[in-house]
Amino acid sequence: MIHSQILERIQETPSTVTLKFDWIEKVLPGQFIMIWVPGQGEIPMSMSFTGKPKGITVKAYGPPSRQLQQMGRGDTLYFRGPYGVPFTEIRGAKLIVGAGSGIASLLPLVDRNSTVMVSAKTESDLIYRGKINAKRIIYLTDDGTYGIKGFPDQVIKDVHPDDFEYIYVCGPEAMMYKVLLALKGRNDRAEFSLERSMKCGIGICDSCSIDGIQLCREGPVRGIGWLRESKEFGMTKLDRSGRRVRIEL
Amino acid sequence: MIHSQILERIQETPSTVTLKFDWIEKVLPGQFIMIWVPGQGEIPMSMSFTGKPKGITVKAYGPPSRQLQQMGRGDTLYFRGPYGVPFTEIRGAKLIVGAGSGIASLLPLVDRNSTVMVSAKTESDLIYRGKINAKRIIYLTDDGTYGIKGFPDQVIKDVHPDDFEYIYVCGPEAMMYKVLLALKGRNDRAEFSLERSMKCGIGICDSCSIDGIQLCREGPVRGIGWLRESKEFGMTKLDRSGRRVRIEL
Amino acid sequence: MLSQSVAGIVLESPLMLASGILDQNGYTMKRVLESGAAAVVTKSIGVEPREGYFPPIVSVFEGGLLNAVGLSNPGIIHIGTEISIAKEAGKPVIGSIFGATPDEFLRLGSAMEDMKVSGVELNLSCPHVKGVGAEVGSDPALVKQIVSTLKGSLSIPVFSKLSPNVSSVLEIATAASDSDGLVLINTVKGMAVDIYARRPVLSNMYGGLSGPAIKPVGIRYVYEVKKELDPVIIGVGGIETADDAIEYMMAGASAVQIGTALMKHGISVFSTIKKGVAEFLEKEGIKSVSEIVGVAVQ
Amino acid sequence: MLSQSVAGIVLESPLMLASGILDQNGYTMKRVLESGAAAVVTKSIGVEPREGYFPPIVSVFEGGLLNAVGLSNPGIIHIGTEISIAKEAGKPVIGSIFGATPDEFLRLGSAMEDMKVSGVELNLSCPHVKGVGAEVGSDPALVKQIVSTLKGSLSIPVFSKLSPNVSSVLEIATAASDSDGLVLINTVKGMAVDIYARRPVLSNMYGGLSGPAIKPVGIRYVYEVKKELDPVIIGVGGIETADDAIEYMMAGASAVQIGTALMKHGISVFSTIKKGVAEFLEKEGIKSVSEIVGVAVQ
Ligand SMILES: Cc1cc2nc3c(=O)[nH]c(=O)nc-3n(C[C@H](O)[C@H](O)[C@H](O)COP(=O)(O)OP(=O)(O)OC[C@H]3O[C@@H](n4cnc5c(N)ncnc54)[C@H](O)[C@@H]3O)c2cc1C
Ligand SMILES: Cc1cc2nc3c(=O)[nH]c(=O)nc-3n(C[C@H](O)[C@H](O)[C@H](O)COP(=O)(O)OP(=O)(O)OC[C@H]3O[C@@H](n4cnc5c(N)ncnc54)[C@H](O)[C@@H]3O)c2cc1C
Ligand SMILES: Cc1cc2nc3c(=O)[nH]c(=O)nc-3n(C[C@H](O)[C@H](O)[C@H](O)COP(=O)(O)O)c2cc1C
Ligand SMILES: Cc1cc2nc3c(=O)[nH]c(=O)nc-3n(C[C@H](O)[C@H](O)[C@H](O)COP(=O)(O)O)c2cc1C
Ligand code: FES
Ligand code: FES
Repeated sequence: MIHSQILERIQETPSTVTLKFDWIEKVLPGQFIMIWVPGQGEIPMSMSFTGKPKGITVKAYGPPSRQLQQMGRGDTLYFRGPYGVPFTEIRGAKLIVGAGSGIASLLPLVDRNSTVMVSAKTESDLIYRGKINAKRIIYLTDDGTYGIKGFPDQVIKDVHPDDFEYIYVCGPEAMMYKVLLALKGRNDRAEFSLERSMKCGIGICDSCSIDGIQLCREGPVRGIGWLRESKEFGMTKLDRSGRRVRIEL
Repeated sequence: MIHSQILERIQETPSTVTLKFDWIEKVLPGQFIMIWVPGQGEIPMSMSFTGKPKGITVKAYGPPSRQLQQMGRGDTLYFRGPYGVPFTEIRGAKLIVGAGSGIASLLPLVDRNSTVMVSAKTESDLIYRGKINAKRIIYLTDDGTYGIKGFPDQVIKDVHPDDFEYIYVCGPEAMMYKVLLALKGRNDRAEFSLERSMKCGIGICDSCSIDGIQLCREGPVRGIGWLRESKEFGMTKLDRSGRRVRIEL
Repeated sequence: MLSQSVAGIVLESPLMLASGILDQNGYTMKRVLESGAAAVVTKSIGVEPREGYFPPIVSVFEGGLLNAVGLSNPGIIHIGTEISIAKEAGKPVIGSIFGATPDEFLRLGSAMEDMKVSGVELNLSCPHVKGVGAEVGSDPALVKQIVSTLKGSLSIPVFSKLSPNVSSVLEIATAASDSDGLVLINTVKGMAVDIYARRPVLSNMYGGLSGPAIKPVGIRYVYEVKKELDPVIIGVGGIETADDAIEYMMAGASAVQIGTALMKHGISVFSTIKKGVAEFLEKEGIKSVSEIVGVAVQ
Repeated sequence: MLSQSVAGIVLESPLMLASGILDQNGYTMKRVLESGAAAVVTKSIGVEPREGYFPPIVSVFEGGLLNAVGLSNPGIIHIGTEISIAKEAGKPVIGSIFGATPDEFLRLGSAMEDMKVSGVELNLSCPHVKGVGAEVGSDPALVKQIVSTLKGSLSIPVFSKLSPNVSSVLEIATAASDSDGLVLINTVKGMAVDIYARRPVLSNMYGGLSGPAIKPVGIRYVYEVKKELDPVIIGVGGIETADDAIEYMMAGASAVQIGTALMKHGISVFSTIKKGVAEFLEKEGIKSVSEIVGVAVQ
């Protein structure tokens, strides 16, 4: 297990915190770590800062992520990684679509050639506000408290996705599935960062698998062409016991 | 275990055979291998040929070496290595003193700058006769059946050891001990290849130890200065059970 | 040349996927089969769904892996979906089951038979879940009863997977000798402590060791059981290369299972090993892989 | 900071040489002590001299070593010479002994005491010699009898070295609980087959696994025994680095022994690990190494 002390804690929203720490390892946008909160559990986290220092952005759900939120400067992070296949990085025009804490894994991709769509349930859930250094930023909230009222799949056509060399998407599976449908006709140059329960992170336990591939090894980033062929994406997944359940759209 | 097929078998004397085989590993003069004769045992053998092909020269004693002698072209050799610290190789004038099958480990050192003393009990035990390509070769036999009658320590002064930049010695311990004494006053630029029971070859079992060092790792080649300080060389050794016994001089 | 029949199950090669590794999701099992495995064994299935332990469930160390997944499984009534998907590959699927009593094993075995698996593998050896696994598997009388109950009722082959965490494997192997074959070995009990966090890494504290570290242990069990009792054996534990698979077979295994190697080598390990075994047989002039089974046993 | 007392034996650091590795020749033991080991344990000594098995007695594999030296030893009457030489280093020498009966152990233990060793270690666990070692060590009644016989007669500390090749370590540890300390673990039984020679590599067929491969097994035994019975424990098995030594101590070991690491790292491994442990303690602000003993046990 790698360990590193937290250098800085940034409260992004009431339920979301960024933790910065030193780690010399080279990490690419889209890769993740398995972060161990002793006594609480181990969870996958995308690297939201891949430069120096490194950082993760954590939303509070259950015990491990809630405990992470309690941590601050000087506390020790335990983790292993980096794991996973990164996004394909390009220099040209990018459309970046992040919903909820999904924007965390996309943040390291953002540059002056990027148009970024950030969505959240409500204004207070929008993370990195004012900190994203892009060509254009479009905010959306489900309830309209900030920016456009609506969901990314509903407004994506307005930014003319075909004008972008590459499109990157991360967020809840239902949202990503709908974006996939909205990008009808496009079969390449778009990548999605998927999410499944991840127990091992090393391609052994099968908990993160989709269509026979292990997201921890051959994901979490997958290309749009592959996703169109998927029998499980947007349809079913296995719960923590391995039981197949429907994905709510 | 490495395995390789025997390319050639050369009957050196009635009781000594050279086996040549291919092995890409780089091996230096003085290094040895642990050679496994399935069902018979595993024994240390110096590499008598370190170029291409490699070779060992085996004298028959017990079951493994007797079985090795039965082998010929196409049979498989099983071994591991190379092990041990090699001789220090120099370009200048060398005196090489090999007694019995001790000459085997010295053979790869021989060049046109070498004076070689080869001794054996009797004429028919002299190995590599007519095949050593040196500046000068001096043969000795205990019984005078060929060359000078006598032992290396008795005649070594006649070749003026001080004239040589380096001296290399290998043979029974009693002979080496007497050579050490004969080289009175010389405390460097002479190396001896020692022999102790070798069971593991990897510095674990202590069977090959002398004065705290393991010959399989930090030997079998040792410098004359170190040997002069030795409390065990020429004095005592442990038998196969670990019992300390005197060395017969 | 590579095809091999084990207790009547015809395998295109002796290489199977071990239970618990990439065999929970039907699509994964299907992909593993399509990538060169001759058969898969499902994750061990119990009567009820189990989430298993909270992560950390794995800890990688030099020479292998330590795991305490905790028998997470969807329960016997939900595994059918996955088995059907896996069976689309057209190769044998073996159902692994675990329980506490002969009755439980029988319920599970019968359900598996109904799902048309090619055989059942009794997990008598999981080292880190109380009341099932190794606790069952170290009680010779109970093992004997479980095996004879299943053999009396099922018509598909029954394999018993045994634990290496016992004083005498021969005693347990004898108790399980009514099986159509023995699967040797499950993981070796172990543990890892993080010295900075000052606590065991796995949430379950104890876990099971797998990977190259345990290969000599597996070889020993296969050899010893083959030599003394001569049953049909499926060897498992630390197989990463063709040489490893061949070593197990020479020690007495009719087929082998591969698990942890997928961590380092991915799913392609099956085709790599298959190729390697074929090359070995060719080079050594051996016509059928069945000829090497047990040749090292003296 | 590093000094540690184990059952009354004062050690300058918790690092000892394990029995059977570079401890047959007195000069070697002396050198090991002078190179940084705080104590050495002799090769296990029996009543009569034994040559041990014919080579091959070792086989290296990924993650460790397999050995079947076969308890080669000069017999109790000849080991005195070597112990005297070793003691010139002025540090504790512990005499390891093996036998088949309490009487044999007593004879050996008394002779060791006469040779002024600092303690005796009962080898109840060698996995590859018939009639002694693990065969003795897996019989709780016999273990109890041996330990109490020695405790009743000797005045130096008595350590019992236990086997990991058992179904229940707690049963044996309980039987040995009169000892001044338990040494955990001896090697794990294993085997290697050479696929070209088509036979087991070791002349004894079976051997004992050591090195990094067995570290998780050792950690588990130390932790489990510490947690359940809380005896003084000396940890051994796969220690190669300071982190490994610390891990054993946090799992419950008061001191550790190092063996196979000498193969990869040479005798300097003692000073390297000593330095590493000191650095760890300093960095973590821990005053004495004794403070970390068992801190991970929950
Ligand atoms: C590739 C990938 C990248 C991700 N990146 C991010 C990211 O950047 N930011 C982000 O906010 N989210 C991210 N997530 C989602 C994140 O991993 C989940 O939100 C998180 O796992 C939820 O954990 P939790 O703390 O909410 O606990 P829960 O959802 O309650 O449980 C998850 C884990 O918590 C532990 N646990 C729960 N209850 C207990 C208990 N009672 N005792 C002990 N352990 C317990 C277990 O380890 C369990 O596996 C990512 C997910 C994936 C797959
Ligand atoms: C560094 C080094 C280099 C050497 N180089 C050479 C060299 O180049 N040429 C050379 O001729 N000699 C060399 N020797 C000496 C050689 O190793 C010994 O002569 C050899 O070990 C003697 O073996 P043996 O066959 O005569 O058997 P023995 O002396 O009888 O026994 C030695 C080994 O044989 C086996 N063995 C013996 N009896 C049995 C049995 N009944 N069953 C099973 N196994 C048995 C065991 O493995 C035993 O360890 C070297 C020695 C050393 C230390
Ligand atoms: C993550 C993991 C989960 C496992 N789950 C099971 C299981 O559910 N049932 C079972 O019988 N064996 C299980 N095993 C044991 C393996 O099937 C196999 O016996 C062991 O890992 C040794 O083989 P390997 O070294 O090739 O992995 C599991 C092993 C691992 C690594
Ligand atoms: C070559 C070798 C010989 C051994 N001989 C003995 C022995 O005589 N007595 C004993 O109690 N343990 C013996 N052992 C076991 C070690 O003392 C130790 O318990 C084991 O090797 C695990 O530690 P390690 O991984 O640091 O080597 C031997 C181990 C090896 C590798
Ligand atoms: S998280 Fe276990 S296989 Fe991906
Ligand atoms: S032969 Fe074993 S230590 Fe050298």
